[in-house]
Amino acid sequence: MKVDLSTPFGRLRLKNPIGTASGTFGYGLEFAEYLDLAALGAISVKGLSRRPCHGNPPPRICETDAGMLNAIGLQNVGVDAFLADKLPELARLGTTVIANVWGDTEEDYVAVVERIGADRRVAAIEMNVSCPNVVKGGMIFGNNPDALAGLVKRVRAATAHPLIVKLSPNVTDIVASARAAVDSGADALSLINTLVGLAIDLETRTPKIGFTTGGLSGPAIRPVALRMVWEVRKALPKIPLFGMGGIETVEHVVEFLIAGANAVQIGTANFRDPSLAGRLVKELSVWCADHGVARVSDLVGTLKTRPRPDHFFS
Amino acid sequence: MKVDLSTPFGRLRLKNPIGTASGTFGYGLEFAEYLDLAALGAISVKGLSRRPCHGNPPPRICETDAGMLNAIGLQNVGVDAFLADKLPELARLGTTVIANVWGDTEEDYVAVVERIGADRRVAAIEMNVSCPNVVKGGMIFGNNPDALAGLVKRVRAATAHPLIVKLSPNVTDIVASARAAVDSGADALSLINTLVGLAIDLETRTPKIGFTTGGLSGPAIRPVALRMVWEVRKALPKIPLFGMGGIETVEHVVEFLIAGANAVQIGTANFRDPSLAGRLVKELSVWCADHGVARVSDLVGTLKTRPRPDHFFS
Amino acid sequence: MAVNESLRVLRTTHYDEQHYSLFLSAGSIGPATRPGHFAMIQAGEGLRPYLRRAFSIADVTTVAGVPALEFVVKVVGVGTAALARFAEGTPLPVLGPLGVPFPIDDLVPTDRVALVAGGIGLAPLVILARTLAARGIAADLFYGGRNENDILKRPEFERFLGSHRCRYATDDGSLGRRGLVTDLFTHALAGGARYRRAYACGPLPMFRALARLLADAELEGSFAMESEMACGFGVCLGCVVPMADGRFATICKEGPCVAPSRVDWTRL
Amino acid sequence: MAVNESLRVLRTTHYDEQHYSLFLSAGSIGPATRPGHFAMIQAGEGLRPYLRRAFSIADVTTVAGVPALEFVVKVVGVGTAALARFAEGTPLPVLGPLGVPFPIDDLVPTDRVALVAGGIGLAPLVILARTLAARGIAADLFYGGRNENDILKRPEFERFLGSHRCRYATDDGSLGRRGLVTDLFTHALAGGARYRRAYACGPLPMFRALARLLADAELEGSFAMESEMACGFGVCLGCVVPMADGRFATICKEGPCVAPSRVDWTRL
Ligand SMILES: Cc1cc2nc3c(=O)[nH]c(=O)nc-3n(C[C@H](O)[C@H](O)[C@H](O)COP(=O)(O)OP(=O)(O)OC[C@H]3O[C@@H](n4cnc5c(N)ncnc54)[C@H](O)[C@@H]3O)c2cc1C
Ligand SMILES: Cc1cc2nc3c(=O)[nH]c(=O)nc-3n(C[C@H](O)[C@H](O)[C@H](O)COP(=O)(O)OP(=O)(O)OC[C@H]3O[C@@H](n4cnc5c(N)ncnc54)[C@H](O)[C@@H]3O)c2cc1C
Ligand SMILES: Cc1cc2nc3c(=O)[nH]c(=O)nc-3n(C[C@H](O)[C@H](O)[C@H](O)COP(=O)(O)O)c2cc1C
Ligand SMILES: Cc1cc2nc3c(=O)[nH]c(=O)nc-3n(C[C@H](O)[C@H](O)[C@H](O)COP(=O)(O)O)c2cc1C
Ligand code: FES
Ligand code: FES
Repeated sequence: MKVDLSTPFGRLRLKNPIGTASGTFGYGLEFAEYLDLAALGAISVKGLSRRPCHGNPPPRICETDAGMLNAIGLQNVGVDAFLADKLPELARLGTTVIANVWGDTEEDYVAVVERIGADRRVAAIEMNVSCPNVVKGGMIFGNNPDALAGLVKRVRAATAHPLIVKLSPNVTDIVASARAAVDSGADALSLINTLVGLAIDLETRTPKIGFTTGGLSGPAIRPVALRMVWEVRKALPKIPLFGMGGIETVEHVVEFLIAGANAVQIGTANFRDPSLAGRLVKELSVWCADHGVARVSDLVGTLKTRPRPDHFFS
Repeated sequence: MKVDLSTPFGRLRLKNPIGTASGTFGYGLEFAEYLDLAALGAISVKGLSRRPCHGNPPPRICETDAGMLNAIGLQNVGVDAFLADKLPELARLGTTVIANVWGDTEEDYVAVVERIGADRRVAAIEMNVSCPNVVKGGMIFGNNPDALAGLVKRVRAATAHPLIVKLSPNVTDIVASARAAVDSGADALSLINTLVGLAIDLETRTPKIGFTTGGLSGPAIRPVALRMVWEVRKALPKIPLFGMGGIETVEHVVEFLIAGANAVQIGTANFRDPSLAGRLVKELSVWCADHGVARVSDLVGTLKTRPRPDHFFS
Repeated sequence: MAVNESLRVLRTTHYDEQHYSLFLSAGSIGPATRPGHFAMIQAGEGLRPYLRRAFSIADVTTVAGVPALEFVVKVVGVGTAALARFAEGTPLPVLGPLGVPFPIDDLVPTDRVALVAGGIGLAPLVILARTLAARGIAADLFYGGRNENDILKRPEFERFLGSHRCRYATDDGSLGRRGLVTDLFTHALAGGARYRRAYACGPLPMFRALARLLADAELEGSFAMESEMACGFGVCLGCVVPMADGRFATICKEGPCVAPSRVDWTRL
Repeated sequence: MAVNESLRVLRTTHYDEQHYSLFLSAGSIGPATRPGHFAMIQAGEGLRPYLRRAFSIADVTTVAGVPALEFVVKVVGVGTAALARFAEGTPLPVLGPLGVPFPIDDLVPTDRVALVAGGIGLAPLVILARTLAARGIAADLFYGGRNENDILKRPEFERFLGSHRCRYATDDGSLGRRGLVTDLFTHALAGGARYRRAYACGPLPMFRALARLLADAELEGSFAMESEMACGFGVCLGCVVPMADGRFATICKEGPCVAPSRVDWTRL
């Protein structure tokens, strides 16, 4: 059975729904020896800032049960070096490139997307809004719907690229964040970013992460990610969604599609196995064939839920 | 070296900081064959309601990576049956009993604590506020600081028992929840309850949990729980805290104490090993002796953090 | 009175890629075990599987003279796969014996009973068959599977009960009669067989059909039921099934062996 | 050019409860390995450990005629404990060879170099010693540990370098001189020894002290450094150390072998 993996994603049409997540895939080129970059649906590169960023002092990572904490501090080569040194080769290889961007201020975000300008070698822009707003006293843009709306409006006005807003899961109401982003001009959403966590070294009584807290990623967070994708899909039936959070197998990919993601991004699992994302593309068409699914997009949002009972007392 | 495990906890003084978490320890008596109930710091019994509650239709649980999802639906024998059939035996065994209570309305909560009245066999009341407020259209009490404050005030007025409010972690700002509870009369806090998650059966395309979503517990959530304990301890240096979330080993216990918990509650791990909580009491004094800690309470809140750097650009 | 103890792997006997018998040292669980009891086994210290898994105690026997618990396991996922791979001597945490066993103490030697097994549901019927035989109680076995490979422990059953009392059914007809085990049972009833009680273990569809058959024939039954379990001793409330009286009952504590008449099959 | 492949466990040799050599089939990593390279090994499919672990390729050798990679491992946690327990034939995912190896191509037979090992830091120096010996380059080994159990692969080192060139130090004096390996090295320098370059691997305190010694003596060094690693090939940016030029450099990609003069030891 011939399976159609092509994935309509707003103005984009991805080769397939298997993407890779920012910060877990470098600038893509580092993976060229382990998989065929052109065979992936999309890659989201390490978060780019207007100037090169040194990131946080070590220790930056530690393993936790079924996951890891990280506080890299968004170290990156900067948008200019990316455009000059990485993008040409990515384009030559036929990679669908998503530029993940961040800043400490609204101006920083705008500056990055303006540098990218109308460059067609960048398929879309993904805003990492899990950054502290240094102007507003370090409040996380993505954890406050108003701050988020303001930021997205500014960036929306500054770019004609498809604009993907990557939501922070550290919120009471993910749907409110989603609506704020979409109402402010986001073309699509990515969810989820990492959950804020802490791990402690008992002998030194210091955090295992130099920054104190870090972002929790990996299989541990998959149920939370899947729940948020489902909630947002219910509230916004048409918005293109990238789902991510602890995806490691083709079954996990299908779980996210059924919950409502149009496509997924593989994150931490790229560290465990740099060839994984490429293999998942093949395994996905096998899974679809085995299950009589002709078009992978037919899976999206097909979760059947039961009515929720009230508490029943005797 | 003789180690003092006794744990001042507001008006209470616990034998030691090892407690067990509501819903994972039944009514305590079920564990009598696996450990000495009197040797535990405290046990929090299954959430009690004014009337017996049947709970949700199955399936109610499923395993996830390093944890599980549950939507039991708060099935319980009701506060009257608990007081009549369970509490006498618990008291006879010398158990420090915490009555975990819940309701669909403020009145329900008040009704439960009024039934408990001044019963001295109950050491404290723990409010589970992760319940939908059926009057306010199912909004979770614990996810809205105002609703939480209103609820806690009502219950505070209805009981003279030490009042512990158990916070929901599914919020943007756990400190705001903590302040709302404490400012409304809570004597202490328990954190965290479960994170809302989803898991899907691919063959049926239905949620693995009949209720659709379930509460995620187990090692997977430990970093999030530890972070929230630390945040609340920083903001409220004096408030007694029960820390919980994925605790399985004595090292995990010490991690929570260092983060700022005065005591901990063992939850899902009781299912893996019903003798665990009792063993942890012994292992904790060994750990303290090995590390020259004379009083376990000296560990509380001793985390040393480094100053957080700003983003450093070149 | 269940025990939480560490038992060593004595032997693992593989029937095919999907089925095996796991023998653990009997510990103090062995002597306390009655037919229908189950145990919760932790398949290693890792995080996958995370929770213990429930298995019927298929028999209390010996391995090279050492008292042993036998479990007959079908590989369906991570836990049952992991349990198949432990080296001899590996200690595994085991909680048991758990649950309400099959009611057999009220049987008398003149009684005749039926044992109905579907697939891996044979497990609790092995120790039951041996116990009944020892007490001189006649039992007919009705045992069905998808194919021949699903039919396990045939020599034991035929030794305990007599081969003339053992009837098999397979979906593909590779062993015994082609069709469902419930067809076998219906046929027997039609042939005039009468039973004091029918003991059964198998998949839900078999239980449903059998519950109806027994109700119609006004026969007593005892079903060893399954459900996903986190604790196995009545505290997580995760393993419930809807009962005829409107309650949800825990399979681990009020079961696993329950009279089908008490279950609300319409809500299950 | 690293390879991501599945290699089989050929043998595990235990030195004591805490130390062992793990031999894996060499795959296509073997021929590409240079002294100082490392590999990322996944210790099983479970969730604990979750990430791969980094290990120096201690040697490329053969086990019963089969080309093999040797890793010398010290048990410090869940991953190093798990790796010790795999049965012969178990396939393990391995990524390698990774990183910048020791600079040795500029050495000439008249050169004399120093190898400084602290504890488990011996690992990358085994293959280095063998390679130098094969190229006829004289090397003195300075090897320290807490006690004699920490001193591994002594026969190999003495065979490659000549026993007269191997000096040992232990904290308890159970082998060689009582004291630190850096004392040995200082002593040698005081005795007039001169080296084209010092190759070292060991714990951070040893690196700190040695970096100072080399700077004072104006000697070149190459340190095989460690850091917690998630990926091993430069994408997670988790393994960085502060450099003298103010940057954070990834140990997995710009290292593990770096000149101590490039590292900012004050911020490390
Ligand atoms: C009282 C009792 C006695 C049992 N006796 C036996 C026995 O003797 N031999 C045997 O092979 N199996 C027996 N089972 C079933 C056994 O517990 C499950 O097959 C096992 O838990 C599956 O674990 P897993 O990790 O391999 O599968 P998972 O990876 O956890 O799940 C794989 C599939 O198995 C299903 N499943 C998971 N847990 C259970 C469960 N507790 N019951 C039924 N289906 C489940 C899941 O829904 C999923 O579809 C018994 C179950 C109970 C409750
Ligand atoms: C390039 C490189 C080469 C290495 N070569 C060897 C070798 O040849 N032999 C050997 O035994 N070890 C080597 N190590 C160290 C080895 O990677 C760690 O001991 C291992 O990752 C610990 O894993 P664990 O699960 O056993 O310990 P964990 O349970 O993960 O942690 C236990 C302790 O080890 C520390 N630790 C964890 N990861 C590392 C790490 N990557 N480096 C240093 N400390 C760590 C933790 O901080 C903790 O204190 C090397 C490390 C690197 C980066
Ligand atoms: C080491 C590391 C670095 C990350 N850096 C970024 C980043 O720069 N920008 C971003 O939007 N997300 C970043 N993330 C978040 C991931 O893209 C992803 O959203 C998250 O890890 C959840 O997916 P996973 O569980 O599959 O890893 C990072 C994650 C990790 C583990
Ligand atoms: C099966 C189950 C039932 C629970 N029931 C309750 C409850 O009735 N009341 C309550 O406050 N918390 C309940 N909890 C939450 C736990 O008390 C605990 O807060 C949570 O599981 C986190 O701890 P853990 O990871 O150690 O399990 C329940 C948890 C589980 C797994
Ligand atoms: S398995 Fe926990 S109550 Fe039955
Ligand atoms: S370990 Fe990932 S960058 Fe070095």
